[in-house]
Amino acid sequence: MTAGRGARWVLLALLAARALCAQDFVFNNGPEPQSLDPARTSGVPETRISDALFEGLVVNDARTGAPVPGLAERWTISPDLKTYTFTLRATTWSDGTPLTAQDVVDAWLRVLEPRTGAPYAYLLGDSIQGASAFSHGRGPAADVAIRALDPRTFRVTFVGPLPYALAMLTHNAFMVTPSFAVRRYGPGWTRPGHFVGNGPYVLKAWKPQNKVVVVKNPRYWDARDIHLASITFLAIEDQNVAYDKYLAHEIDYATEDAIPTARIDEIRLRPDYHHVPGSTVYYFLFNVTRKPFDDVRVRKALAMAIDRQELVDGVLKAGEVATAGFVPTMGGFHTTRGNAFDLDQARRLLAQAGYPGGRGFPPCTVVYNTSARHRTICEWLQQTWRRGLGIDVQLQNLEWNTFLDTKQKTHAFQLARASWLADYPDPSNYLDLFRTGAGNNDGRYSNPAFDRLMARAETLAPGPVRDRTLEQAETLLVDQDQALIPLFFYVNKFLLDDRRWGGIYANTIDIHHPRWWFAR
Amino acid sequence: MKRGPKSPMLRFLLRRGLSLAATLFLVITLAFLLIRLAPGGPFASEKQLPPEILASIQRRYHLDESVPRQYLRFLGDLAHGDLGPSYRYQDFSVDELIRDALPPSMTIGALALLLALVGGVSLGTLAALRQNSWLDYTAMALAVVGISVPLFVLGPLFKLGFALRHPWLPTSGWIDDRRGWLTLILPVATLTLPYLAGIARLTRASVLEVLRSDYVRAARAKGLSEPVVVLRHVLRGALLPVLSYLGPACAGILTGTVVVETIFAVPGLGRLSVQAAINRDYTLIMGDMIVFAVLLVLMNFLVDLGYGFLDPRIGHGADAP
Amino acid sequence: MAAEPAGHLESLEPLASGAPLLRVQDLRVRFATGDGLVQAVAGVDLRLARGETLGLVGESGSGKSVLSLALLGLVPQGQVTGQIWFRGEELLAMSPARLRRLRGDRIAMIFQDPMTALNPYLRIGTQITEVLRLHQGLGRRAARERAIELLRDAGIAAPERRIDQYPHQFSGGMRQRALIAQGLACGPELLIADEPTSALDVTIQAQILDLIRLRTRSLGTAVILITHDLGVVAGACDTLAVMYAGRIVERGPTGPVFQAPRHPYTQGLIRSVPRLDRPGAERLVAIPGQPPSGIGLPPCCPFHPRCAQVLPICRQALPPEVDLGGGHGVACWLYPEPR
Amino acid sequence: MTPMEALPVPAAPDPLPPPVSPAAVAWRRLRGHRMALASLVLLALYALLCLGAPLLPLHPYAEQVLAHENLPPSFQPAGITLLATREAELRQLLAAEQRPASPRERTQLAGLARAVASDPVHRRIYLLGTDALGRDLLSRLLYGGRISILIGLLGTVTAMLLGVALGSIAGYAGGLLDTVIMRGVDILFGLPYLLVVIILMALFGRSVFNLFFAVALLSWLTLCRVVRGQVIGLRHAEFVTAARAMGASPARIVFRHLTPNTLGVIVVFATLMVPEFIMAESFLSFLGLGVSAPLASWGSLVADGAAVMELYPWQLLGPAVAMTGFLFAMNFLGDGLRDALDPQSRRGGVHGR
Repeated sequence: MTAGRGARWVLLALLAARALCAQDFVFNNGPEPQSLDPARTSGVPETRISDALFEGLVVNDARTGAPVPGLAERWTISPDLKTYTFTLRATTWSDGTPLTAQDVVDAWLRVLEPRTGAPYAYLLGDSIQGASAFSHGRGPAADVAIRALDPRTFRVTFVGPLPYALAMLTHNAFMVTPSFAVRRYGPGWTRPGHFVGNGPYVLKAWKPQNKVVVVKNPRYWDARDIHLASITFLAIEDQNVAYDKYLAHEIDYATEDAIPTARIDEIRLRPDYHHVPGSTVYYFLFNVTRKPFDDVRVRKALAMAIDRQELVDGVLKAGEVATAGFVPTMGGFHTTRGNAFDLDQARRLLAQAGYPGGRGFPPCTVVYNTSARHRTICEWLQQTWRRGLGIDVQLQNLEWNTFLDTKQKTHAFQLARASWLADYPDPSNYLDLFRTGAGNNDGRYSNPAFDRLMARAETLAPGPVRDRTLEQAETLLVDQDQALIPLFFYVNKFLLDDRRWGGIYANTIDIHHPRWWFAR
Repeated sequence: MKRGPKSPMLRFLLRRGLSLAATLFLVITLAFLLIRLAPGGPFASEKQLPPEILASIQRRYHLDESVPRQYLRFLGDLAHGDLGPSYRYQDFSVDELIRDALPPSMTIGALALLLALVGGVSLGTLAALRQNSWLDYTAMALAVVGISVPLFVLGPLFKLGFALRHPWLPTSGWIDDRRGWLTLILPVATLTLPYLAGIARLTRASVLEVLRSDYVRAARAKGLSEPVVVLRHVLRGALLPVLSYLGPACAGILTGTVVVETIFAVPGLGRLSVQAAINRDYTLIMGDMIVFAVLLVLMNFLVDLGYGFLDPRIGHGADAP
Repeated sequence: MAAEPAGHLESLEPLASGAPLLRVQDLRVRFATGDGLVQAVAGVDLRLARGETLGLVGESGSGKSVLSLALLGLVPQGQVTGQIWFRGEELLAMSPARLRRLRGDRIAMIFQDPMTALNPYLRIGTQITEVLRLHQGLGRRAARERAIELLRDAGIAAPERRIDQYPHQFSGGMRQRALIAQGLACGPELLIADEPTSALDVTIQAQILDLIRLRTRSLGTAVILITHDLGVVAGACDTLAVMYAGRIVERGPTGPVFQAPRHPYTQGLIRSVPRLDRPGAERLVAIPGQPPSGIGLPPCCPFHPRCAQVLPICRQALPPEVDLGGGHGVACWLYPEPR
Repeated sequence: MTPMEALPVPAAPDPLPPPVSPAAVAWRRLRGHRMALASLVLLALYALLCLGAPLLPLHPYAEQVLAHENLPPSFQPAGITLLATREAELRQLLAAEQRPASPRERTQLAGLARAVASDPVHRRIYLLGTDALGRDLLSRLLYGGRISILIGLLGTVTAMLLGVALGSIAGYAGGLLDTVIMRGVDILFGLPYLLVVIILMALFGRSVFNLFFAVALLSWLTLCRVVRGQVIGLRHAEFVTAARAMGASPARIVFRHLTPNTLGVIVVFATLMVPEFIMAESFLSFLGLGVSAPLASWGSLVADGAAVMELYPWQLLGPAVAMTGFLFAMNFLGDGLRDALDPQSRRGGVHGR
């Protein structure tokens, strides 16, 4: 953007002004957060803010996202891999109250309490011994296997040898929140006046629909290593508006919500564009109980008529990774091959299913929620199926809430757009979606063999046997039953001027903990 | 002139107030039922909440009760001026959200209306006085463009011209951001143009009409100078149609702010109400709607008062000096 | 709104006795309309002495109103040529500012329809004091006192309370009285009354005409009374001038012209008025045909198509105006110029 | 006083002018209004082009040619423009990185040149350029125009029917019926417009028909109030009393006598409502609630174009100019009609009295 001659000195003055308060990091955090209480939220915008205000036992490393010591200095794991004993750092809350192991116990119990209504209570309920009964209101709090042995030692016992336990503990739900403040102020405890936290930053100001401002927490145990004076999280829903702000140097870091798909050609060429394939999968879900998709041959025909590479290179162009498999490769687990692009086989299958050349194919609708990106992908799919299989699919754009209601409650759809981001890096978090009767099994898929494989995997310790079991389950779900059409893995992308800011690295799980951010 | 027990103005206020209250009540009731017709609910998310958690949240907000009971509870709270908690933004009550969102919208809306009125009337009058001159033609051509270009094209164009290509103005944000009051200029300019255009066209037509009237010729016959004739005699009559245009224009501005607030990231009521509708935040929707309805009714009431002030022939103006 | 700086009108040079207050020489007013060039006023000569009341008579469309507007320079888009001298000063050559200082002060006008000639949105008081403060430099309170006095002179009851009311609270008659009060506020030397009574019912008409005569007599104001009603002329005017198709076809003192109208058009006009003073008078006779539209007037007597005593020459040339003595002039070929 | 002889009666009066209905007078006046005439011609052109789109030799509006994505408007065949843009991009990249073209890049370019020469699809001409999926913007513009104009017209007709009917009834009947209708209007005015549209779209499913129905449902309110005002004004006119005296039924009086009298206002309002509907649809498209893909309307095209205004300005210019032109014409037509149908507005010039 070459500024006009006369305006150049204004631009320089602007940059100089920003340099002066280089310590103040401003960026677009996406839609307005639902709440700053980590126990009661689930969205990405809320997580970014909670990472700055609170700290769990472990936090995500800046480069790899792997769990590293947070509030806990070190920990020991019992031989049966079920009990973890954490030694806490000697530190205090932001208001000076000493922070003890009992605070951790109270925080987790608050998440489990039915009254709190924490969306991720099941993370603790399904993993900690005795927690499930308490979280359903059937058992006492004492049965939950979490103890404060002494003010600086905290022990937790899980239901089994969970391989992803430490990774899970970096999640919002396990953050240590000031239960005493919650008791004193009630839901208003997250307001600037009453706020108490143990994270690297403390809440300074919160204007709904506008911004959340946090400043450095002097009482944070690692305050020396925190280099930013303050961070401002702006609430902007519109991607174009956010991207324009980045172009005009009004924000320093453009997250996923500030990168409009339509302008990807321009963004791709920028030196400050960082991207790495992520672990969020974008797929289309069949409602396997609705005609004509109750016939697996039709499902496979539709899946194999899609040239995913053309979609990724010709339409999306942001570096997404095409995939016919559903679960990303992680640890010992490898993504299944899936039914790749094979137009002849697709046409044969469609003919076998009774619709040679697409003739007689019943009317069918694809449902997607309002967004330019989804619309573009659906339009591309519509043409691919029309040109490849000769079938005419209708598109229906539904407003967000109506879309969720149609998909999750009334199941009044044949094919629906969907995507899934794992809460913690483990294949089971993806595959659990398709177990018979699972809450999020919107496509009503049910295969007893698949359920048996998943049940056995739950009891296995981390290792090759568990990985093979889960791989068999995925191959059954995708290659054999084609309950869904995986298309690509999202690319985690953002814009940041590396010359002026550091501590933000592109990683697969797309988590950038504010603790590590600094100004060069 | 017999002075009635209550002056006509008070009688008019009372009658008007009662009918407004009745309308408002009906609007609230209808909206309360209508919202629940919309599919989906306030707590839907891609990752569905486990049933028992959903149940406990609904209990907390009394959503498990029957609709009539919820309605009575809502009316009870409303009587105390409490619009209830927001289902979506759980740390805020609807009163707080609206109290924060109202000033930006009012600022932009009021400024836009004021500029449109002042600008539109003066442009329209000038165009009428110099009818069929180059000024008249350019003003009217601009006016029709102003009406025909949608806001969400006007906004980005202004942003491109004055904020992106040249860093004179901030692209978006609100007063408390770094460049303060400058953030106000673009949103107000965008929202003003269509209404300035509308008022200019209307003023020109009505001024032309009044210029042809006998009392203007009589005024000139009295030797009054042209500016005095226009300002004292012509404008008062010419402003009446403009006033009737202001009623619907206010409604337009209230919805118009939605686009402007989205494009310039202004934390206003328009954006809040769009998000509320999308999130099915029932209490926030009711709150926004009540505020919008009250604002609309207030503006229409002011327009009626304006009539009384401008045109004495309309009865309720106070007769005796 | 600050009123105009009301400088006292520098006193015009005293009128030499005998010299006419108003002299109009070959006045023409032309309009460009969609259907071509309209000659509303086609060459009018006129003289008006101080205090004289002239009746300007003619059917609608004869150009009498345009003539009156031309005298004040208020013709909107028309093209005005010829000369108008008022107290020896040529109006058409005058600067707009100077002309404006005359209007409302030395020359005033009253309009036909009281319903529309008063600004409905301003109080009566405002519209009268406006003139006083502009031309006589009176202060706010002095102007108000004078306005109340003017309203009382115009025959309006309780003027001190009426002054603050709005036009819609006045009856038709009262509005015309207010207009007269406004017109005569600065004691003008010439008052142009454009059909002041046509919009009123008969009983009020007489009162208004008496009021005009009374007030103008006491101020010594000359009046041009425009009307299509001969009865009004007979009762109120010293002299009259009959206009047809933009020209004066006959003029003279009211008595002689009424007794012995010479021009066939004047005769037709007078015969179409019912006479009460002579029971069993002749049958009323209407003048056939329509007045010409003023477009493309032939260079001849415009009345010839409707004239019963039409002569061949009437169709070829325009009759000049001939003085029959005693100020009684007529422009008709029946009375050619004496050799 | 010498007796006057009776005046002989001259020749028969000139023939009576032929009967001229107010509509004919209005039409003659409208013809005089230059701008209104010009816009009438423009509107006819729009109707011809948009409504006749299927007959025109256009590329199918939904057909995607990914290779041709985001091509600028040109009279040359697409292939040539494609090659030119790719070469320009490569040169820019090489200049930025100061290096000669790599073998892979050279073969890629040569391959593209060969394809352009052989494949007939590259001979297409995109007069208004293409969008992100390589679809011809000209055909999308015309088909989009069809949608927008249809929405504008059908919406206006619905709103007029509702507005005039209820307005006339409320105005003429007065009393309870009037209050009920007017209260109903106030209530609908008060409802949150956006939410009602979402609900209607959700309840009755998503189709263009429902979209304009939703927009129309809330748009007859202003017209209803205006017509009511007019009817109340006319209610005491002599011709109404006369009609009632002849025993005409209330329905006949309202719809045979009163409504034609309000026609002037209604027609003028209609020309103002068409643009409003088109703007309303574009507002919904801006929020993503408008026409569902792959259909497009002017509103959705403009909304998409506005997002990439800097990169591909033609994607905004085409639809914006088309839509603004149409609204321009409608507004001027409205002016012309108002002057033609509004009797009091004298056309200047003072005819001597």
